[in-house]
Amino acid sequence: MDFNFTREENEFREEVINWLKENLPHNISEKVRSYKRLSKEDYEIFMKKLSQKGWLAINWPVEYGGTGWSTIQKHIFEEEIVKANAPRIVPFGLNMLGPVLIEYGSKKQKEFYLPRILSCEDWWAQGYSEPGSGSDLASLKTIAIDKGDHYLVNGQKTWTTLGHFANKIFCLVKTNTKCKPQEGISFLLIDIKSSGVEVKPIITLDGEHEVNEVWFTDVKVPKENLLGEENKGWTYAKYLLTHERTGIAGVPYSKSAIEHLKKISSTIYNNGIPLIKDPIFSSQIAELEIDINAMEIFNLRTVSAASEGKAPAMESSLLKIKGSIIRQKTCDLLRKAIGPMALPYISEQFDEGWNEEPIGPEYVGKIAKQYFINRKISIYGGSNEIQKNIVAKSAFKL
Amino acid sequence: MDFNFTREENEFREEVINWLKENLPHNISEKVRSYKRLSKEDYEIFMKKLSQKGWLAINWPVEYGGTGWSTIQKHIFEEEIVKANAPRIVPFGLNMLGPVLIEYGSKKQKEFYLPRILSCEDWWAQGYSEPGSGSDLASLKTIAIDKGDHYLVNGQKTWTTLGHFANKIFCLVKTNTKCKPQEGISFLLIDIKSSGVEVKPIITLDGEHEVNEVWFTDVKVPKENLLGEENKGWTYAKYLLTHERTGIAGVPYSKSAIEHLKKISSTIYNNGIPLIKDPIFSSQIAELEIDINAMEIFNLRTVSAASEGKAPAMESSLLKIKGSIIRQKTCDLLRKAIGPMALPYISEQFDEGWNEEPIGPEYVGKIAKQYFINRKISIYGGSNEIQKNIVAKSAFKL
Amino acid sequence: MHFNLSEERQMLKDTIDRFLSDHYGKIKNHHENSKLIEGFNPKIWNESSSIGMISGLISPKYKGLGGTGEDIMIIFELIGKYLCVEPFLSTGVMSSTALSSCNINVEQLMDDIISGKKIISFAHSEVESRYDDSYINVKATQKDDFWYINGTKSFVLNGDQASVLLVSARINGDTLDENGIGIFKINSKDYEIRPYNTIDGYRASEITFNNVTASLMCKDEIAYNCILETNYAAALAVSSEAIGIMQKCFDLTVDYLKTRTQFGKTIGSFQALQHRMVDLMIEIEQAKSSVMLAAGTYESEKNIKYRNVSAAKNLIGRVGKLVAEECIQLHGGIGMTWEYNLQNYAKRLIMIDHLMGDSDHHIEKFKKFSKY
Amino acid sequence: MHFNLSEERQMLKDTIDRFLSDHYGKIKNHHENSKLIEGFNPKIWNESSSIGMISGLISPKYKGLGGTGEDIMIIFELIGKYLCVEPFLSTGVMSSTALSSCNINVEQLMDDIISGKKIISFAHSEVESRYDDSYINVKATQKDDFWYINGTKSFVLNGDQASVLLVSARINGDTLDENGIGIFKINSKDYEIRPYNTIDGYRASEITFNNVTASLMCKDEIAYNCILETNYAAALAVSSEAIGIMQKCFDLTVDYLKTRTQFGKTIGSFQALQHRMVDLMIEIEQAKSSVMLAAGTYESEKNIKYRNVSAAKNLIGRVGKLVAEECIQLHGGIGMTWEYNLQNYAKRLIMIDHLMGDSDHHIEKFKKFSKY
Repeated sequence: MDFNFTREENEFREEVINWLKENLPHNISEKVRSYKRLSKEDYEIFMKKLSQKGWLAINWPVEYGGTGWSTIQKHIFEEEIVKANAPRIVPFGLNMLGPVLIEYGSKKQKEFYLPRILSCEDWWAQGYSEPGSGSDLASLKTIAIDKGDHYLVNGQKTWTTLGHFANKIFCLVKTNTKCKPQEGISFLLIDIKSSGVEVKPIITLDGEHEVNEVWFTDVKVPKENLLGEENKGWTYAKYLLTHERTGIAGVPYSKSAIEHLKKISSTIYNNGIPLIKDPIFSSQIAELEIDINAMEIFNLRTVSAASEGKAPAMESSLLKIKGSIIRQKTCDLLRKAIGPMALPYISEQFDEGWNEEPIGPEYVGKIAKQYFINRKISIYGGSNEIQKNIVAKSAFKL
Repeated sequence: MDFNFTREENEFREEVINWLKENLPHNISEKVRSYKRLSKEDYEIFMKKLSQKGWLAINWPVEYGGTGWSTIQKHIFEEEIVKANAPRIVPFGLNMLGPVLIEYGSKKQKEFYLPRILSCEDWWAQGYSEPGSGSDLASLKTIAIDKGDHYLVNGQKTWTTLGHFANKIFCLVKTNTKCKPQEGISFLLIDIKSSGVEVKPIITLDGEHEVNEVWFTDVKVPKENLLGEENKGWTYAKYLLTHERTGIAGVPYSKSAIEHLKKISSTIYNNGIPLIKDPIFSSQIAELEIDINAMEIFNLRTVSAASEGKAPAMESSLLKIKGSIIRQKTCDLLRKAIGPMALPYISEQFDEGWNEEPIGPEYVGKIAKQYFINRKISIYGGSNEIQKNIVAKSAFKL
Repeated sequence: MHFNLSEERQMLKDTIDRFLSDHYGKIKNHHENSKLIEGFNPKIWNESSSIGMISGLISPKYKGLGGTGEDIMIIFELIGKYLCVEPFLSTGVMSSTALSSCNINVEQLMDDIISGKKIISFAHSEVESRYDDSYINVKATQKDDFWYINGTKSFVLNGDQASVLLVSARINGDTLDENGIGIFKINSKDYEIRPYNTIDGYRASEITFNNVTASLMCKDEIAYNCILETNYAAALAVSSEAIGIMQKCFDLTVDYLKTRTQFGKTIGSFQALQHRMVDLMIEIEQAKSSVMLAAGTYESEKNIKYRNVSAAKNLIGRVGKLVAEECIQLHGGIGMTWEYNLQNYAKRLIMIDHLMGDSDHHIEKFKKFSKY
Repeated sequence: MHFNLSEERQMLKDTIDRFLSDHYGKIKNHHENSKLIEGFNPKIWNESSSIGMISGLISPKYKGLGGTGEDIMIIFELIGKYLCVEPFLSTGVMSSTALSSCNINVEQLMDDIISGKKIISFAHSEVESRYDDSYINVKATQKDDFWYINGTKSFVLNGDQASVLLVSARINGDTLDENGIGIFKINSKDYEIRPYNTIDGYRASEITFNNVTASLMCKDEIAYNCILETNYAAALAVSSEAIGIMQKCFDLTVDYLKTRTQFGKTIGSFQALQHRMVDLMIEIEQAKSSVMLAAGTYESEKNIKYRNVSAAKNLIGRVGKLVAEECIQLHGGIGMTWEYNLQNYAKRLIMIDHLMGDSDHHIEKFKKFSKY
């Protein structure tokens, strides 16, 4: 057991910090910091820089353009990009489709798609959930009918994050309806520009547009866009969902949020005493900080076991559950800290170029919004309830 | 809506208080207060006094010797006997069997048994649970075989509270095993002195003997001891379990416990400050007090609706769940309050006549024991999990 | 002791319920309201006056028809049920309470409130005051016979529609002193106003005074007492509102659990979700009971009144958060969308914890008034 | 950064596990131990010395073979797993830490500890001290060249078997002063002792001193630091012990859920119970992680060391309560019985919150050492 980073790891951290200082444009990190709406270009500028440096595909093997980093290195990298207020690395192509393509794609598909992900030429969206199939993914209804050289796709996907920026979407579709649901699913790569595809915004409770519905009406998808074998899509889908993800607990976000919380708690006064000295409020912060510190070790234990080849299937569910609760709790204490300053909702404040005087300190504007939108963390990517079902099944064999 | 007691209700309370002052023997209330072990006689002395006064059977109709009190009066009475440190009124004959007898018993049974309950000649025990059937009561295995003029009973009951004081036990037994479990159950009244009945102590985690196993080996039970009809026992059993019980939330106990907690918290110092002034600890007390105050209203709302004839089936489950959690929480804060003084366990301290110096104030000796033993409140009488199932079924029709 | 409504109150409740149902039943989603420039619908406000919904909040002493804790509870529970955005809180409860606590003749203003003629806002909070009743930096200075107000008030509910402002200002002493406060009336519109929507779809303003003429209503003990009375009346009102909201969140969730199917079953058939719903049910009943206690003892002496309102507001803060978060979670994705009405209820429920003191604030108050 | 045990430590762990399994495997129920007059089995204690279980708690500086945070964690997790009642805490951790913090020559006493020859108790708590490190009313007075101790110490772990006592006593100052404290050694048995079992089946004593001769080990800053070091070492030890206990409670409960049937199914097939087990699993992993952090940084500078131990002890208090209460609840009636071993684990787990500061105490310490 050794809780110190090695010299090499510390040097790596330095390298990341320095690179970010030089390459992450200040106007973009400022937008992230102040919670402004990001344009497609904002994401791409940063990802292209990472790509040039060779740091974009941290979970791919070196031969395909990956970094070959250890899990500790990935952890350090993820921590530093959050600290630096970088835009998040859009995961759909890199961390979701990429590994599936590498494992199951044809040589031709790999040669075509992987470089386009690395170059940011393709922006992928994820077509898994449907209005009628959330937790019960296998019950999906989108259908692809074999028309010889192509499939004819009809149906609807939903919760498609940043789908309005995407030019491609990978979809689970039904290619056989006469068997067990899991056995009739195929994995298709679809061009969003195809005729019959329509992307419609979903506005979330914070008033923002990040997710979408994607409708398919008689969309022709060439057969060569089938990934792997027909009716084997469920295997690929599960591979994608369980593929090792160091970041699942969101520890860097929680750490950065609690630092922010402690900082503002020394400037907000309650009955003449700063909140960080208020016995009740400071104890709530402290308990949360203790939880986060424990979570960080829990996360590192898991990823380092994974890097030694121990399968972390169940642990990643545990990390997802507790990580989401902790992140939500940081948002909760932030909203409590600012008291009535949480009330004003000035939507324009989050547009680029808005420079009126905010109400209260600049940071308060985003806090209530963040609290509300981050309720999603325990819902998306397999809700906490589903994760618990998975754990119960695999851990207790109950 | 009116939150004041009427003049009549206040006068009634005075009457109860005064009666208790004069009739509850001081040595008994002292034993209850200091958590000493009670003898069978201690219970009986008090119950006989109540019986003489006509106050023993508060849930029976007047014609059978009940009080005819309103629910508010019952509430006041229950509150005052707790405040006065009276032994609890042993409920098995009075509140469990009594109402069932009155509703379903034969004229002869009523005439024989009810007066014996009122006079304390009979001490009833409850024979419901079995080792294999806790929550799933209908799966009971104790069997009664028809032998013409009597049943031959074999099997085992468990968790029989104060069974070692009882001379009678009412039991659910199987009289038909070839049908749905619920349809083959009968309700028998059994003399514990019968040959073949054996009562064995169960020691609980606090080291005390309050509950028992009761074993039946070829016990002959006269047919006249069948209550109601053969194979209809499930109906009577359910009637017993759902029969209105004003006391299910245990509010008087919680109120008395929080008063005690507040009192001792002004004498125990933490870092030089009494706990009642400690910001963290006092907030925990306050939240609990708020919960108890709300629970009291919730309880009164329910019992007063019940007295107007509105059926409280689901509400009594809600009261049972929350009432048990709150009572357990009072025990939890009491144990926290006394810190390391919770450690010593001097069993003799709870015997009558022990008069050595206690370690720390006299009241600390019982607190950890109470905390542990009161974990039972959320388990017995239908665990909180079972209560939730009942509510879900009746409230949501899910 | 009994827990039933009197016949008159039951009638008032039924009338208001029908009235709000008629008007709000047509609105599919609460956020349609928040797009209104005024922040509310003046037509509904005027009609609410004629059915006695405003006078129900005001004591017969001022020609109202109610004004007890129980009245506030009944009316605000319905306001919560329909997420009614009209200025019942700012004008009907806060300003009427402030006026009646000033110990001067306020009959004309009360008449104007009851008749729905005037919106009056109580401007007390400042951007840094958090929930402190005595935190006041806005200054009042006297020159000749006139009073002048300087400084900025924040979070003034319905401030942009108000024709009269009641403003707390410091005549002397330090920021947090309970003494040296005055309550002033401002009739003019000679101030800078910055109106905005709140995140839960209501309307508030930041108002800056530069030497604005004002008339003194009361000061010192009376003024501090006026602030306390006003904040506590508002705390009872929003706690009651929360009860209506929580019940609605619960009902929406039960409906959803019954209709949504996954894995071939309604999700309501999953035991883990059922047990959580029962927990919610219990906590909502507890919160309801706590508000009933506060409402039913609202006419008692101040220590009891404040103690019980603080208890209710504390419990509402705790339970409200649980209900909002659990109901969204149990809905899954749909609960996160703007189009589905649950989010409006959930947002209001959470933001009620940001009005008139959050759960932590009121636990301290509860301890204070319980003499811990 | 890595989280594996070194080969030597893994061997030590395996050896101790086998040793305790051999001895404790025969004991069906922990309360059989607590009936022992001595409060523990001297045979096990002596043998534990020969396999290096005591020396594993002590630094090579004193001829021990361990004594790091990691060693304490490994050994005490196993002590928890078997509910081992021998005086590893009182003698192996507390007294050895106290001795090594006195800044004087203590080699002989350390030898006697490592060899299992002597039980030494650290007598610091008093009946009213609760968890305050500096609360000391027992008085030390000097006459000629001798020190005399007067007063009563409470909750002295293994006090009745100890041949040496290390006693904190006040030389001057007020009850709570950090200064003016001395640590004294008492070799005689010239004191009144009242031994008792604790509710979790361990052994402690109340000890009253009437002019008992003592020798001064250290005083003032060194003495206060000695108390802190000792209490923090003990806090790490019992936190680690709690990890072993929680895992055992969890395992017992999983087994029970798999075998107990109701309504024709194992109760483990009920989703509501499954989800609660997952919650426990998560919290146990969190607690484990927190103890690992404390153990892994135990050799850091004091602020970090104390901060992380306080964090662990706080989380252990919170999670321990959850685990104890949930495991009993999920067992139902059987979990309440003396005969079933779960109750012993649950009771010890709860009582660990009463040793060396509860969760509230350590949240304050955490804030202090984190410079909130």
